Amino acid sequence: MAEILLLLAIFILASAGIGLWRVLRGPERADRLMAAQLLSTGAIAVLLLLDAAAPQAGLLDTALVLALLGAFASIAFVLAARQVERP
Amino acid sequence: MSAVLPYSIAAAALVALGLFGLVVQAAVLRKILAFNLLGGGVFLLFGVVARRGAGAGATADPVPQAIVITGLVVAFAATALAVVLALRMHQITGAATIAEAAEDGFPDK
Amino acid sequence: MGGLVDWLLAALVLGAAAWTLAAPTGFAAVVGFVGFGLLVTLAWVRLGAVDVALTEAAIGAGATGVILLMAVVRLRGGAEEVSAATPGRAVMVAAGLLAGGVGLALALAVLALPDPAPGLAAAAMARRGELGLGNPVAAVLMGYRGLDTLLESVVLVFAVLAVWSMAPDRRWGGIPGPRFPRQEAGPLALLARLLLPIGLVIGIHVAWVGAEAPGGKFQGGTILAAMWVLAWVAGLVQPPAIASQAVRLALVAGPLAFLLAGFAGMALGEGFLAWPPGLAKPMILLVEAAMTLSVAAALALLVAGPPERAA
Amino acid sequence: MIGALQGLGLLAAAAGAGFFLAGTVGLIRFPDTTSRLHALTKADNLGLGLVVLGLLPFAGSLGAALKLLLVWGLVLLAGGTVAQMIAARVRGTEPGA
Repeated sequence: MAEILLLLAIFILASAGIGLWRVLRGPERADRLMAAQLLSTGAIAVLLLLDAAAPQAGLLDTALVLALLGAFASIAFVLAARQVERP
Repeated sequence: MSAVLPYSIAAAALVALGLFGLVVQAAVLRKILAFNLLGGGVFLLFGVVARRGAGAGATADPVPQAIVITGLVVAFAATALAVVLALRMHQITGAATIAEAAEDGFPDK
Repeated sequence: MGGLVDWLLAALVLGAAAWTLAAPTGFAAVVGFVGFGLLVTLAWVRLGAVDVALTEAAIGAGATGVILLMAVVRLRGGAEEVSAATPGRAVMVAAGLLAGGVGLALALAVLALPDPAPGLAAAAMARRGELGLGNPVAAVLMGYRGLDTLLESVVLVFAVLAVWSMAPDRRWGGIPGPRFPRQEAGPLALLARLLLPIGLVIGIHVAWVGAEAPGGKFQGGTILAAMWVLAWVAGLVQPPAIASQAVRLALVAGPLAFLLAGFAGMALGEGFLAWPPGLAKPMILLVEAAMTLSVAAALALLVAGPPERAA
Repeated sequence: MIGALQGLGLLAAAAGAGFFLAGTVGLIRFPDTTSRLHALTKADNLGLGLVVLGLLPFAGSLGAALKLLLVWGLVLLAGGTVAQMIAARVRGTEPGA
């Protein structure tokens, strides 16, 4: 059982890794922000799978923190960009 | 349990990458990033040491862990200060690097 | 199977780091660095250091990304200047050799450590009960390495002072950072309304469980600071003027409580920062509560930056 | 009985992993930024949703199960917001822009 869960974690991590490479290349800044978004969701899924495979205190809280703050950098960027561009 | 070999190699390589970037890159922001990579490598080395010291019911030695936690917070404070310094320099001089300006107004090679 | 996870993760960490260095623009580099933080968080989990993973998730992947992305927007141009200041091939090769040598030496040193490695895990596990803490990392932070933690809390105060001192003289005492318009409708307004209360609860939860499970003042404080930043960028609150007494009190409450507890150790116990038996747990809880407030205040003020407009 | 539930859970989690892959394929194959954004958000939210659903039978306690659901809820909320903000930026329809 734990082996299958680990395998799924590897699968998601690898798929997020490949996607990361594609979006980091751009060309738009939006594409690059998607890279952060993709990896954040992937990392959360991996944490949940790791916890199911071998429960460890604090793993779910770490996933919770990533879920809470994962979008933060993107939001701060979009708002700061708007703020700078405004005449 | 997980082996530490991959992370030992990654940590040492991170220190090397960060050091290289710190020396070679010109833009201040990129230097700050490289410095953080270097720091990340050092912290991971602590992590490897902590993992190897696991025992007595602890999944990793708590002492290096505690030191890395304080280190992460201090590294954040240092990064925030460095970013503000870079922004202020950019505001006053318009420069994005710390290269010495030559006669022609451009930095030396 | 576990080994495959570790090799893949280590390779991805290095890939993200290489991208951060080689990225074509500053923005692309910073996004790469945010990804690096996320991957390192997973690496800490695999190394059995969930306390550190939680800190990295909050600070490395969260807060550092925010300040760097906000800075990228404001740092403009300079491509010509940067390429002129980039060293030539000879320097590159020399730096590469130097960095490679350092990396190689480190790798050899770490792999040459004796097996089983010497460590303080047994001592930390055995003595954490004396402080009434179940989490050995929290016990080390407050007990064995208490002086480090105290000094670190003071470092945060000095970092905020240093950031403030970057302001021009006429702005001293003013309000930090840019002003964000209030969002009345749209996705951000909804997010701020829903996320703020949930985030506050999670922040306090993470700070509170730190005594028994991974978590603590630094992680919880960072989440609280992030929630304040969200309220700020959504235009719900304005940063306070740095001359405000309340702000300064919040900033030093933690270090002050820590210092007082240290002196109480001299009066009641064996010396500075020696927690008196029996009183250890309640005193630590008080210090932790004050520290959570101060960490949150310090990180939020570090993100907001130096004062930019008059109060 | 528990075993059957966990088996179903594994199937759901595997389907979730499949959605992650679909999202990646979308990112690689789609020609423009907004379509890529579309691929990413759909795949991400559904993928993580199925993983969470699949892991519910493995949760050791009610608290852990609720935390799993909360994680998904937060990702939906934050991911949706960010997708909208990025899209508004790409299309130049930001408020005040």
